[in-house]
Amino acid sequence: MTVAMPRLTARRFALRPPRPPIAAATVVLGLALTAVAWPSLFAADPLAADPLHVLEAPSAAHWFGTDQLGRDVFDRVVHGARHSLSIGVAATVIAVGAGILLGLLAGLTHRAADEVLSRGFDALAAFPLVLLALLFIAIAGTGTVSLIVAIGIATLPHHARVVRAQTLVVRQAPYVTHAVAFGASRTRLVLRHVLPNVLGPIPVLAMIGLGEAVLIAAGLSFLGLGPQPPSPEWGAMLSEGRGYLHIAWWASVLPGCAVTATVISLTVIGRHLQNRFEGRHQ
Amino acid sequence: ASGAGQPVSGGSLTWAVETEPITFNPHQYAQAKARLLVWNTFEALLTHDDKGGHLPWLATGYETSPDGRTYTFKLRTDVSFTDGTRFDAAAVKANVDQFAVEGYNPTVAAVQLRNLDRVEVIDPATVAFHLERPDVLLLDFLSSPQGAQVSPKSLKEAKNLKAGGPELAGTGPFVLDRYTAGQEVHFTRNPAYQWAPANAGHTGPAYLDEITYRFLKEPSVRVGALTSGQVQVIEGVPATDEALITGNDRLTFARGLNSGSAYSYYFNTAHAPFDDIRVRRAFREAVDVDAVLQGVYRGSATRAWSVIGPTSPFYDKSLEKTYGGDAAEANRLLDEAGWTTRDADGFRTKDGKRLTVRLVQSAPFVRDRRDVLAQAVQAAVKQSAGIDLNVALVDQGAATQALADGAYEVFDNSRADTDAGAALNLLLHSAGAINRTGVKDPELDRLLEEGQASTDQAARNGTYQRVQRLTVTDQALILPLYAPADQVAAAATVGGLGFEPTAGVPGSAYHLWLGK
Amino acid sequence: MIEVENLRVTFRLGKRQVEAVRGVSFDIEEGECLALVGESGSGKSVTARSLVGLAGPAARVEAGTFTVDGRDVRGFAARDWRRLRGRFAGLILQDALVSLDPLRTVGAEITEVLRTHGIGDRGDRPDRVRQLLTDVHVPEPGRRARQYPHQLSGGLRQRALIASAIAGGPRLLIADEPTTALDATVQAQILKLLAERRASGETLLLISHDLAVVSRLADRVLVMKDGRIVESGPTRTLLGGAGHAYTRELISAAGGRRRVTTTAPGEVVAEATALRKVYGDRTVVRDVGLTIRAGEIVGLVGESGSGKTTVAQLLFGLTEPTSGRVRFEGRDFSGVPERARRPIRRRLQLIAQDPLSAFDPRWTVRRIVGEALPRGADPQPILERVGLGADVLDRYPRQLSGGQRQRVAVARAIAPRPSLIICDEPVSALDVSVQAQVLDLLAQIRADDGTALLFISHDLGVIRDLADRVLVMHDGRVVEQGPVRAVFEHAGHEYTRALLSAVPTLEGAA
Amino acid sequence: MIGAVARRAGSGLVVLWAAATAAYLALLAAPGDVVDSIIGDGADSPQIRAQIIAEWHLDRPAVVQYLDYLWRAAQGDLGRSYLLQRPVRDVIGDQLAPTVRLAVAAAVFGVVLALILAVVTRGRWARRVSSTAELVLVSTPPFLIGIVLLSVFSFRFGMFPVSGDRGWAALVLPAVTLGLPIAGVLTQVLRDGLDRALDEPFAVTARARGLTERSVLVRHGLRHSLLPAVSLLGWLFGALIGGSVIIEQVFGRPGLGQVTLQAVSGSDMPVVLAVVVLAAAAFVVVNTAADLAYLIIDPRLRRS
Ligand SMILES: Nc1ncnc2c1ncn2[C@@H]1O[C@H](COP(=O)(O)OP(=O)(O)OP(=O)(O)O)[C@@H](O)[C@H]1O
Ligand SMILES: Nc1ncnc2c1ncn2[C@@H]1O[C@H](COP(=O)(O)OP(=O)(O)OP(=O)(O)O)[C@@H](O)[C@H]1O
Ligand SMILES: [Mg+2]
Ligand SMILES: [Mg+2]
Repeated sequence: MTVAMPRLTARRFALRPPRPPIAAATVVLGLALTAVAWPSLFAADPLAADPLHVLEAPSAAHWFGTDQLGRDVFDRVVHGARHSLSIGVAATVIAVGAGILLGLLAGLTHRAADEVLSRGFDALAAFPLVLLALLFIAIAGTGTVSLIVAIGIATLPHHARVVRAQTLVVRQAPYVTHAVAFGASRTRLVLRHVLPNVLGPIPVLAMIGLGEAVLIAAGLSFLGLGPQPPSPEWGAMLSEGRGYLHIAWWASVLPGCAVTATVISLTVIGRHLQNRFEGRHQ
Repeated sequence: ASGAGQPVSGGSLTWAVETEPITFNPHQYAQAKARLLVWNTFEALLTHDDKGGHLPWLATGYETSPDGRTYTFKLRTDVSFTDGTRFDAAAVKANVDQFAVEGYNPTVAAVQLRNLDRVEVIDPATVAFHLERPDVLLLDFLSSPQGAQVSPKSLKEAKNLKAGGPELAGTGPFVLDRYTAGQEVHFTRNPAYQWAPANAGHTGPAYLDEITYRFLKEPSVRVGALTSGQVQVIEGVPATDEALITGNDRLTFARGLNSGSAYSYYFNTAHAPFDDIRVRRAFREAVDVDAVLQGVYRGSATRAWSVIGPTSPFYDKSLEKTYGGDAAEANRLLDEAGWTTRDADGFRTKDGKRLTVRLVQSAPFVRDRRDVLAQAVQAAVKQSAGIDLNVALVDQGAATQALADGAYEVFDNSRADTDAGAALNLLLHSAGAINRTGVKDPELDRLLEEGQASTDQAARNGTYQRVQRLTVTDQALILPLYAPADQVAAAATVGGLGFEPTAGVPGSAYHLWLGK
Repeated sequence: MIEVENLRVTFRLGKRQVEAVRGVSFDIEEGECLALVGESGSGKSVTARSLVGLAGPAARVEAGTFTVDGRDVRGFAARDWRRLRGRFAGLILQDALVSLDPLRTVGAEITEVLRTHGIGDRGDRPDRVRQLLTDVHVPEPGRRARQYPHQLSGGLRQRALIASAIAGGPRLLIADEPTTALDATVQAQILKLLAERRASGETLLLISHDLAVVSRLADRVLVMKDGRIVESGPTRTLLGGAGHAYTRELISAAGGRRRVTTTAPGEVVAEATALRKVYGDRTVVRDVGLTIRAGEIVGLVGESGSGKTTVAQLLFGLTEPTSGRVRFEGRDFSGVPERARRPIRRRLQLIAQDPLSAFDPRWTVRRIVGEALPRGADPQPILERVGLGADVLDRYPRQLSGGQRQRVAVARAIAPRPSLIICDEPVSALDVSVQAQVLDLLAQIRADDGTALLFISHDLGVIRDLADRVLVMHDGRVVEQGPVRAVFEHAGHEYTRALLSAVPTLEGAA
Repeated sequence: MIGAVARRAGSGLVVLWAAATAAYLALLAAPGDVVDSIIGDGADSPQIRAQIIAEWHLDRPAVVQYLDYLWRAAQGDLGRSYLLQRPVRDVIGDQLAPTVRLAVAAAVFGVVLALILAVVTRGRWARRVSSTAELVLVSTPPFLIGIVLLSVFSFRFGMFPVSGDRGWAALVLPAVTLGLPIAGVLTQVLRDGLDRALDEPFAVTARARGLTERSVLVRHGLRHSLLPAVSLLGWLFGALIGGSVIIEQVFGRPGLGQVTLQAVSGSDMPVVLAVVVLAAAAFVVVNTAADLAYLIIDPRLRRS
């Protein structure tokens, strides 16, 4: 069965980034730093409401304006970075971790096991991602942990497929044959040649996968299936703010832009790394 | 009716409403926002005048026996349901008896019809209600949506009786002929309609040929739909958008305060921490309700001071400004109650347990941005007193579950009953169906029963004022927030917009016309 | 017909500039056959493609004089070029197998030329297509026209490509390596076809890295190296006494040189009996038996798909034979678990066609060679033996040239002092000049160490120069075997004769 | 070709069975009592519980329930919604059409836009602008796009209805919102495919015949670039289904997305299950279609 290419691979087709993605790297680094350091150092409480200053336009006092409860949107976006990124990272870690395990299992074990597993990956990878996540949430209920696991599970098949394919390629690569010529044992083959070469592209994939995860997380929490208010998660902020869109666009559009900027940056960096990896920029 | 001119017949109108009813069966009615839809298709024996009294509707009049235990109604004889069935005493009996069916509507059976003994058909035009003890609220029931008359044929034959819909025939000026879940409900004029109540303003069939109510639960979407001309009327105008509408001379705007109970937070006294009155008081003091209302509603909300809304004749004005908004007092009370330590997030703790109270909101009942209001209160109690108000917006099933399990400390509610007494019975009586405070106070029960039984308006006023002082001041069971109101905005060409007398909710489509 | 003076073609690759052609001057006379030879990357294709304005979008083409068909093309716009293409000059691209659109039928590809240049009308185009295919000796032209490229053999595809190139009736035919990817037998047929075209009056620009190929056809030869013409002249004179060292190298590579210094064969190293391999319902190897003795070089030739690699895999123990037996150094090597093979694994080594994929891309040369040596041994002496300096030690395979890579592969193979090295087309991917060096190296190693080699190739010339004995495979069977000289001079089997007659030899060489 | 279809149909059935079973197992794994879910906010008494258990056959062994479920699913009977108390088939049947309409409109819009963009933006600057736009589209949450479009074209200019599924005008904004990210991805893939194809020797050959660049693009390149695009059909389908959940929410449209969302948040497992099985069925169909499309586009895959 030919199975359609999942979305991550789709993105991969994209053109090389127009410029060395320094800007993208800066954004991501900035976000990561902000997520880790800024909230505790500088920013005020993202939950601090000020009923006397609701829905105020961006100004020097409130860079991104205030929302319907008079909370500072900038503070919330900054804190949201922590929420959204950690959801994305956690989900990606689950997906990549389990993907590696299952992919190696399929790629290295018996034919029959491979057949069963990879049919499963194929089917799941082509199955609507959001639906998969929704199914999990339906079973496990809403909430941050559930959201993370749902996204992890939904994006896992893709990683597993990539790892499996890579494993098969490496396993059959002539250099593995050559290692056989030196009497290498199976374990040695796997540890010295297969594993390192399979895992090589994983960080790149994870980077692109992270963007994907952040995007889905925003979507699901927009639907109310993620962190609950008042948690400053970007998707949830967008969802809350959209009721005020026509009088206070900043409350929803700016968190949305944060999502977009993050995903773009992650994607650009991911692609850049990928190009590097594939040797286009030797 | 500024730009609408004289009433004209014909035309079709689209009205965007906030809430999609969970049922179209009037007997199952539970959402005040659905009231305007009920009266399009269904009618009751009585209706309200604008002073809290009752006017005949499908009944031509009634008599009360001297012991107050029998009400005898004379019925109109010229009325028929839209499925052709005649309206008569047997129909009335069939409607009331329906509540006796197991699982049909246990709440009404247990509350409104608590004192009903039986319904007697005296002749086709006369029906008598025999009560076990005097109960003035019977009249309120018979003028409420739950007392509306459904064709007995529908009651027998409808496959989805509890959900209602086109299957259920009424006597009203419109016929519900199409319902698309999640989208809209459509009504067409009942051409045979001739029995409007005396205060309706006109007689005969409705002006409009047809009317569509679209369910647009996003306030901004409703406003957008109105300003871009896609609908002619909207209700539930968010405070943030009022200026937009009043500033537009092609649009009109009106507000009506609802009757019934105020929108309040009821404290669950069944377990900690609200079993301690100091914590209840502290919570109330921690919220600057005026500031919160100002922020969320831009000053367009009327602050409530009592469990009863300010439009009710029972309202106790003396409660105003007697509590609330004193953060220092809140902190003092909490210290006194032993919540002296704080955790890393700044919340108060006692014996290592955080001062957390849970509010579970059921999504279908959230209106007027009460979810946002909850967040504002949440922020306020956190900031001023270190109380962790945990707000969960869940579906109806999960909310019911949480309430059944007692997994809540705060319960939010407002009821648009026309007689506030009916609301208080449900909310505060120890046998009340939605007594979520867990209060079981014989004195309170006695007062409520007294108010229900008495036909003397002045005596009732006194009784209910004592109820209010007992619950609001003495026991601090309640944090009243605001008096629910309905806002209606419409294109200037729409005439006849108004609010239902007493209830204060938007009226049915019978009065509406579309000017040229 | 064409006059070019001081042609320069520069490619812009990001910020880098690649000078592919650095000042080339030549002209092509009506009716002649001009050959352009030189090693890979010397700029032959770029020069040829510039003649029809197809050097590529990233290319900057400059020239002192550049006239095609009497017109100065330096200021040509896209549509001027289009008028030349197909009509004045037909181009046969280097890669015959992928130069036809795989998604369209052969007929459609040829018709496209006719339609583009408005030759004939709708109705008679199918006939014209049939005629063109007949001209290039495609049997059953009607049926072939409706087929897709993948349904045709390499030879037929190349013919179809030529048919599409001549469809517009061009006066000049540019053939860029028209025989490279083809089997020797097919090569000969295509060269014959080109000779026919030339005889019918077309002017021919022939490009090849193989002097033997061009020597049969060309009137004049231009030798390119590094984007420059290093030597030019009539074929005969040039082959007779080339002035430039590079040309001499090319000639000697093409002419061949016997490297065998026969050593007395020792004891049997490896032995295969009645090998049979079946994949699914296809029998790929049938009843192959072979014996390799110490110090012997055994050649294995045969056309593509004849089962050479499969035999190598069976010997190497990568796959188990369906039936038959392999013994190595007196022990059973087939039908035993890998664990039993492991102790003697190092005595049997492998050199494959594509050295790049034979190295773990994350390993440096030091580590690659180190793996083959006893723990802690210095890799440098062994690299010296294959002619590599210490400077490559810390490079990754990707950072080496093709020749260097193959040397590393050889170094890795000889490091554990094996008794047998299986070489599967070890020089096919290399330039002629580099090929010769690697072959010399292998011959030297046999002479020094007495290592036996099983040398697989489809190139009979190479086998002739290197091997002691040769086995000829056809369709999974060994159809002929014996000492090289005997087989080459008195081929018994008709298939072997076909193979031999197709081998291009340098004609006119002194 | 018929054999290929038959084989696909066979493996399709297996996928369907697997999806149905997986979903069923998921249902069993779900925490919470089924009876509670069914009762929802209705009256709760032992009699009612017993009645529900009898009505839903909850008293039989799991295996029997599973087989019964499969048997009924095979007949198209997907059970009753706990929440809506209606047959799932009706619930889904009502909502299928709007979603299909939306998905088809979005797919058509996305694909056509992608084709146009890929073919038109060949120049250096056009390409740069377009690929930046694609990156932004692909990386922007669809609901943000939807909200912005809504506020501009519906609120501000009143060009399209704000919400709901009334007529074609109401389809425009949702379809555009759903189609834009799809167009983003497809354009990238198509353009990349075109670039690759136009770099291939056969494209050079075609140019050497005197073809215009446009003819090379249309006659040779486009078809090649469709191959990677076809392999995205399954993804496209997933994006449409997944996207419609969000888009329907943003635009207040009825449809499967809303049904799914409601079912998910209300733990209405029969509906969730049915949606999963339905999606699996659609998935099988889409992939079969993709395989057939491959065969049509690429003769190399046809067995002679
Ligand atoms: N489109 C291009 N962009 C950049 N560099 C190119 C391009 N085409 C060719 N080159 C470079 O130009 C040089 C000459 O290439 P050319 O294809 O003419 O070599 P050749 O002599 O035909 O070699 P071969 O025998 O391998 O075909 C090479 O270094 C090659 O990398
Ligand atoms: N693993 C395999 N499964 C099925 N068929 C195979 C396999 N390996 C090889 N074959 C088939 O066996 C035949 C012989 O292949 P082999 O690689 O031995 O040929 P070869 O003589 O080395 O050809 P070439 O010169 O092209 O390398 C081919 O037709 C090939 O398709
Ligand atoms: Mg070349
Ligand atoms: Mg081979």
